[in-house]
Amino acid sequence: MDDQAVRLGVADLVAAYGDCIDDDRLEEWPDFFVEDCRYLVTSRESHEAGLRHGVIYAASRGMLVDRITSLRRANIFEKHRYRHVAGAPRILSVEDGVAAARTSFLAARIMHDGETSLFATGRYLDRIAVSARPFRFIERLVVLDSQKIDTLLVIPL
Amino acid sequence: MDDQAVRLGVADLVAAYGDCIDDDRLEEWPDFFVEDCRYLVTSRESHEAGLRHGVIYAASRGMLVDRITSLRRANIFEKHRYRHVAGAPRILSVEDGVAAARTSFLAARIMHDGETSLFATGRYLDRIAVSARPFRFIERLVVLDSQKIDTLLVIPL
Amino acid sequence: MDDQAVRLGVADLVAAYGDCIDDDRLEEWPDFFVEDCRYLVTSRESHEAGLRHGVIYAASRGMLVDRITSLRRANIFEKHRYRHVAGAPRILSVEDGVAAARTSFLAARIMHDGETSLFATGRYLDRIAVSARPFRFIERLVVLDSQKIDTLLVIPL
Amino acid sequence: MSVQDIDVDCGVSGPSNGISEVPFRLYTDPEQYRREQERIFKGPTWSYLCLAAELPHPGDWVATTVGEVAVVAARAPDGAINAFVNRCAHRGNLLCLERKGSGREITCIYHGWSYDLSGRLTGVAFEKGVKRAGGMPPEFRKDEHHLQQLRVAELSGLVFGSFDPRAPDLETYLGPVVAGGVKRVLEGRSPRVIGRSVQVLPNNWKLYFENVKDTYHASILHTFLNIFRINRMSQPGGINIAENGGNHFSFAKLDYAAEDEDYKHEQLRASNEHHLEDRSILDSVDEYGDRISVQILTIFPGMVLQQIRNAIAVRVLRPRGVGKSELEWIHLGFADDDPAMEERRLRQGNLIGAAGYISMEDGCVGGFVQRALQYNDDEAGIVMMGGHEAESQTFRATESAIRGFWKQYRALMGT
Amino acid sequence: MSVQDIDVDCGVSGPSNGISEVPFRLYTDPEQYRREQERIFKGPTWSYLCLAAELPHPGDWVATTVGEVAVVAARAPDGAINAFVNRCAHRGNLLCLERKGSGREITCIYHGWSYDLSGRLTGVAFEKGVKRAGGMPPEFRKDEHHLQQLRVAELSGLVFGSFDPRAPDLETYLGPVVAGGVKRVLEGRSPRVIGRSVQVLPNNWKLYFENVKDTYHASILHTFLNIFRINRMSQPGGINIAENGGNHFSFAKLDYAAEDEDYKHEQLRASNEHHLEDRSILDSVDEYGDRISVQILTIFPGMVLQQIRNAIAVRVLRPRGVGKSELEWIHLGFADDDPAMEERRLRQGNLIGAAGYISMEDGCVGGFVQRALQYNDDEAGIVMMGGHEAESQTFRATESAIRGFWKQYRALMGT
Amino acid sequence: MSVQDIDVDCGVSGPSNGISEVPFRLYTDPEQYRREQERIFKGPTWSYLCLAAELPHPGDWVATTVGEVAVVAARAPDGAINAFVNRCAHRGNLLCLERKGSGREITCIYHGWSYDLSGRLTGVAFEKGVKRAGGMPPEFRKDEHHLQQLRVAELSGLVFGSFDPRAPDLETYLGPVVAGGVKRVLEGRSPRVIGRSVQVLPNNWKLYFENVKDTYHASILHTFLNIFRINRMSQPGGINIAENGGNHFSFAKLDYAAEDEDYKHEQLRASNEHHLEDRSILDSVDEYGDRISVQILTIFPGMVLQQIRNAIAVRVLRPRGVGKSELEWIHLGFADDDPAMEERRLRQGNLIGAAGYISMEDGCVGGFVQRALQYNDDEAGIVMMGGHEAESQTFRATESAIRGFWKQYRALMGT
Ligand code: FES
Ligand code: FES
Ligand code: FES
Ligand SMILES: [Fe+3]
Ligand SMILES: [Fe+3]
Ligand SMILES: [Fe+3]
Repeated sequence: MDDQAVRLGVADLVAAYGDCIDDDRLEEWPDFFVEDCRYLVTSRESHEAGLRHGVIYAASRGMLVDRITSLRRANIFEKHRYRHVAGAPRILSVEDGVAAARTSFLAARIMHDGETSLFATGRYLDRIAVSARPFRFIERLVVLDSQKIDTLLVIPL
Repeated sequence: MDDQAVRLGVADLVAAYGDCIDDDRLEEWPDFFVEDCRYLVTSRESHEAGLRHGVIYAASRGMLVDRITSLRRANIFEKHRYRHVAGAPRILSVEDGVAAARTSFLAARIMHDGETSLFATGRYLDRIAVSARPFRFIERLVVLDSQKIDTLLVIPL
Repeated sequence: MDDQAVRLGVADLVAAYGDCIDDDRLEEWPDFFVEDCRYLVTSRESHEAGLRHGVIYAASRGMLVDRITSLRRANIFEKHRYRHVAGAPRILSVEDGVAAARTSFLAARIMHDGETSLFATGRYLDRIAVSARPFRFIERLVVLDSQKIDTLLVIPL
Repeated sequence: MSVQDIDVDCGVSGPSNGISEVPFRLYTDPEQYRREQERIFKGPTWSYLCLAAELPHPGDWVATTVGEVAVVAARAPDGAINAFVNRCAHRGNLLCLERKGSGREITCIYHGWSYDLSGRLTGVAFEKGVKRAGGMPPEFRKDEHHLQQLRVAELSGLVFGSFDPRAPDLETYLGPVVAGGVKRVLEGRSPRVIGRSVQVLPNNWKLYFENVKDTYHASILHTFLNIFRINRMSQPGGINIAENGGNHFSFAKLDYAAEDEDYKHEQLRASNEHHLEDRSILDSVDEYGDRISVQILTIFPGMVLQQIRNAIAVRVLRPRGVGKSELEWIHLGFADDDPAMEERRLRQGNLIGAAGYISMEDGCVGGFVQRALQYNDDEAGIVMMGGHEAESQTFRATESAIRGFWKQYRALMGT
Repeated sequence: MSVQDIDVDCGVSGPSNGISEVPFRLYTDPEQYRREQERIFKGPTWSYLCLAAELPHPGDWVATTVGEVAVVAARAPDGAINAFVNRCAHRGNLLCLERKGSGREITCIYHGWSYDLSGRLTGVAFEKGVKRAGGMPPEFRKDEHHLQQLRVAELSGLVFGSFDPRAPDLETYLGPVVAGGVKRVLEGRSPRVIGRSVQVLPNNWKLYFENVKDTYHASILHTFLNIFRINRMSQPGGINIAENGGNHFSFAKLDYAAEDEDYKHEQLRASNEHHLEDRSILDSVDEYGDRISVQILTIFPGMVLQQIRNAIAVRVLRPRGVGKSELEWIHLGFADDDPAMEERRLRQGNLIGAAGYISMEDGCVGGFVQRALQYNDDEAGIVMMGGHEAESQTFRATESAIRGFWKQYRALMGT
Repeated sequence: MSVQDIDVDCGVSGPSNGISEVPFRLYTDPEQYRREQERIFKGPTWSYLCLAAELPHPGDWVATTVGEVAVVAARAPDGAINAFVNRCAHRGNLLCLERKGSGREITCIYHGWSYDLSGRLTGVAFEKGVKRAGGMPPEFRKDEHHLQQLRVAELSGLVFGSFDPRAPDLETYLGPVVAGGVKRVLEGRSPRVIGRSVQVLPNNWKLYFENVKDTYHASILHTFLNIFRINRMSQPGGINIAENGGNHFSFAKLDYAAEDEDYKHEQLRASNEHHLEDRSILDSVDEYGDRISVQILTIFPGMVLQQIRNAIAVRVLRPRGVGKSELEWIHLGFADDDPAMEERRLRQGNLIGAAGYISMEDGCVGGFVQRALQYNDDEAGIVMMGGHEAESQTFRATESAIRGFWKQYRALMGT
């Protein structure tokens, strides 16, 4: 697949991912990942210090599915949504059908009563399978700029 | 027009639209729409509930022109500007020269004294005439994530 | 270089510039500029009023290097980082190997304790040398929407 | 202006001359604000809760606030609407976390205490302990821990609540004239919510409520109608103020036919620079057959019922701290609207709300006042247009309705 | 509920019946909050400062807060750990600007005054002036301007500080049972920080600290374990409360083998819709060989030591204004963890923290209470589950540990 | 430090020993802040309003604040500059909504009351009602409702205002020495604004104003000049303090020629790692022919006039709540600047402002102090460098000018 196609495909993937979450189509969210994937949410401070314990750690797509099942069935919280706004993804390398990419993003959080705040900022560090369509995340490392999380984190970022 | 051309053209249209507003070149704003257009600003809550009454409803380019005339001549408010920051537009379909697209965005509001706040977040749901240049909006539905509007909404989003 | 290549190259340059700063790789920052460059940070109000005195004014790459040396060796401040989120750059013109472009952006500021705020919004007005790789800024005018700066400005925008 | 004698810690004393001088500190003093919660919003007044139409079936509930206090309005199995404080009797948790819902009972998420739809405590998890260990002590009685109830009254499909047994019944409270104004707009019709939004106001709640009663500012602050030379014909109208002072409505008539005439001539004057490209936002019909094109009605302390041509809306004003308020716009249509009327209401919707051509200024002007009073509030504003009393008047160059507000305000605040 | 007699300007008086009624205003009154800083956080209590492991070498320091007060904990050349107020004796500048650092001395950025690692003022720039001009007056004595010191005590690698000489020594303060609970988890092991994050809580600090002591809510608010039918087998356990009331731990045992059995059968029931796709977040070992799978321990006023299976964490609760708190999660591993144990702790980490399956609700429920009390706080919550005393109990359908909190709280606040 | 006797509700009592101890609570107490608005900013002091050059023509006005109070400075038809409160006499609306403007009169947007450029009420919409109905009552007199005026005085193109008739005339207030310092920089020249920005300071206003008077911190907090080994030659200089204590200037001389010499040698030392790649930010000329390269002048309570080489600026300090301030930087050039001088001022501009090499630290250090005092403010800072008095001195290792600030502060606050 040529550079241009990878570039556009990754851009589409990153945008579609944000829309999926922001639309509350969370049951579709695990499908953005390959079966044997890793999804982590951590802070820049921990990431740079080599501390591996973040706030969310999924080592399989099953764990992503469980996140959503728990969100829908078990966990109790006030209704809210995010709005992801991301910059242009940068392709850092493409090797053996795997693209490494990074994207700066922010997520605003909108509570059910309309209260809006800047909930999170950070960067996505991605490893993406690009040898076949649809592109899927092999690893998505969400490095938040802040170690602070307001109230709770239940909807994935 | 090929996919790539539509993609780039829509991206340019969305970016130019934001700059037009943020630069206070509001007299040019109606020209981003076809004559027989629709422009609506509403909230996600109303949109999902099927409530058609939003905060701005224009059913013709004339109504867009009137918005700007009123803003310039009639309405009284404190000077302010927006800064639009939008993600990459996603083309959902292209049929019969009409592209359906969606774009996540946020708008910061900067008052004349410099006070800055996160004024609005949401998504643009667009239907765009792409069979001829320049691309123009047939319909631009601005779905705000929040039902709350601070103070007033006079400059279009 | 064809339009498409310039478009992509400028998008890469703008994204890489933001990542360089947000990653605290500030020693690399001056390399985004040609030797005989101009870098200014000012406010929309001053810019539109034709007031030339902004908050940062560099008229050579040496002055950019000095900014970083002073930041690293001389100035005292609380550790913090930015997160740049920029919209799509718009190419306004390409003449004699120089592209004129503009980009809307925001920068969140994240203090070392995680406190996050919307620090700055504005637009980049760029003149970029595109006749050779890597693309470099001949002039980068950072026009902030607000004349207010919280606490201090030491990390470049 | 006479400087007021003010005690920051004990709220604000009354103006020196009755109701036509308003000490600025009434808008800035936190202690005064706290007292208003007790004496006005929890006092002998009626606050809008919801539309009866929002509670069609037993079990339906709506969570709202009376002043700053979270309350729930719910329809019980017997069809009656009840209202009670949205705060669990156990540790004070918020019971209903969404704006609306439905269910046989209301269960607290924290420890599972459950209440029926009249706020009666019906269940306490582990009340008897687990395997006879633990549980509530023997002297504990569920019926001593019901949620605080509000009185509820309904008029023309609007549901009101009151914390205070001393409040007169709703229609007496409104007075016959204002009650009539409500019925004129809503009685015997089936309202449907066609839109809803919230405008955040950077000012004390009173500044907005006064504004709605302020006929003086209409043609001066809102220049849209003049600039575009809309209904310049003389408009007979007037202001009706209830006995208590706090409730009122102002109205104006319009010669709809004359306006259409006028519109036609408008077409010929293409030269005129300030004309509307698309006048459809004004296409309106005499919905009530009485040529009243504008009726703005207020119910103390926080509700507005608006009819502007065919744009019908309930506005709910909610205090949110001494210098902030929220104004909810509930746009109404009716079950018998045909598509043309639906479209008409939507287009006229451009006139009102946070982006309304003739209302947006009211969203910012209160904030301008609030700002001007920051650390500069030891004087008083004057409200003498049209005299010093608060009686109904047939002319609109008056601040009579604002004096009416202060008449009731002072009676309740005891200042 | 009995209405409380409350004086806004003078804090909140005590509940009418001892420790099983809690006036809501205790969570909302700014003056009460200010007093808590003086009487509790600066009073005869012990606050967590850091891990000894964070100060491996002389010169290492960590900046933290005790209540709202900025303090520094540092290891002196003699190896002792000192703590002192992080505020320069000259003009009050914050001395240490980062969370941690190291150096021979601490120098103020503003005018260069320097302090040794016990907070003693050792240098004053230009003390003698420049060329004999200026400088400090002759009567100035550096040793009258040392930084205020805190007492420091260490237990099982946890470092605590106290402003008040009247505080009993740490182990006496904790009491033998709670001290034993700390040692069980940490004594003789070498903890390593494997992760750190901060959860911002939109509520008064007490609401969270009560929540951790609240065994009543566990199975009701946190439904994850029930929904996914995890360890449904009866869990022997109990609550141990220290003499002073403020320190405690609750615990429960688990039949690890039975759970594995259960897990196997789980596989057969693929039909079951609420099963976990990946149960590895639960793979756990009986790390302490006593089958205690959960031990939640609190040290008044702001520390929690948690063992949930193999997820070990210290939680530090920091008040940040009357309606806001910060909860720092310090996730621990140990030097002898093998890769399997490391991975186990990471996966179990999904259970706890701001995104934890069985803890996230605690991040929002306090805010719900806080909101419900806004301008509606003149009543009291009740804490009578399991009686009116604050003694240790073998059952969990009790609020005994919460009463313990109020026992110590009232003793310190003198109400 | 001696603990201060402080009454939160009644502001802060004075330090125990005159002006060389500063109770920390002076920076944190909201009531103290409210009093400062009355006694200092509205008291017998002079506050900077604008440059006379900003009001070239009759009708020109500038909206600003004195303390927190919104005021307007305007040039009347007779050429005189007036100042008055920016708050409508009717209901208190903010009259001027932009930073500057021009017009024959000032009309309130709310109800159209109009004022002339001296703040006199000249028009009341519908004063006589409409068609003889409504309008203001007969006893209403426009001339009883003029806007509160400020006294106005001008010095070297700087315009000042005062609320208090007791304030001495401006030059007496400044004192001959400080007045001379102003004239040295501005008299007989035609200043032009070449840039403007606002730096938001996370601290009480006094912390910044003290900072400007604090010669002690200069070489310690701001290390730029030392690190890059700029003007290391001894700099004769000193501090001049006005009789009242609140106004002052400090200055230092520079051997411009020697610096150029020094610069040349700098070139040879390419090895030196800390050298400037581009020294053009330092290219400066002895603009005033007196070899004074730095003159920092303060006018109590909130103005700074700065000459640093050829970087000339007025700084206006505005309190914005007890823990926040805004600092406006107004960068000046002069009508006779040639292009080289214009460029010089722009390049030297890198030294100052929110991003200034030798000023940025002043933007954060006040916030560090403010933070260190949160809930830890019952002690006092000491200001004894150079003694206990507030007299002018020829050396800079002193806090004399800060003591001067407290001398005037205490005189005005009556503590
Ligand atoms: S707070 Fe509602 S059940 Fe405990
Ligand atoms: S404040 Fe620390 S040395 Fe002056
Ligand atoms: S407030 Fe100014 S005219 Fe009414
Ligand atoms: Fe209005
Ligand atoms: Fe819990
Ligand atoms: Fe300084």
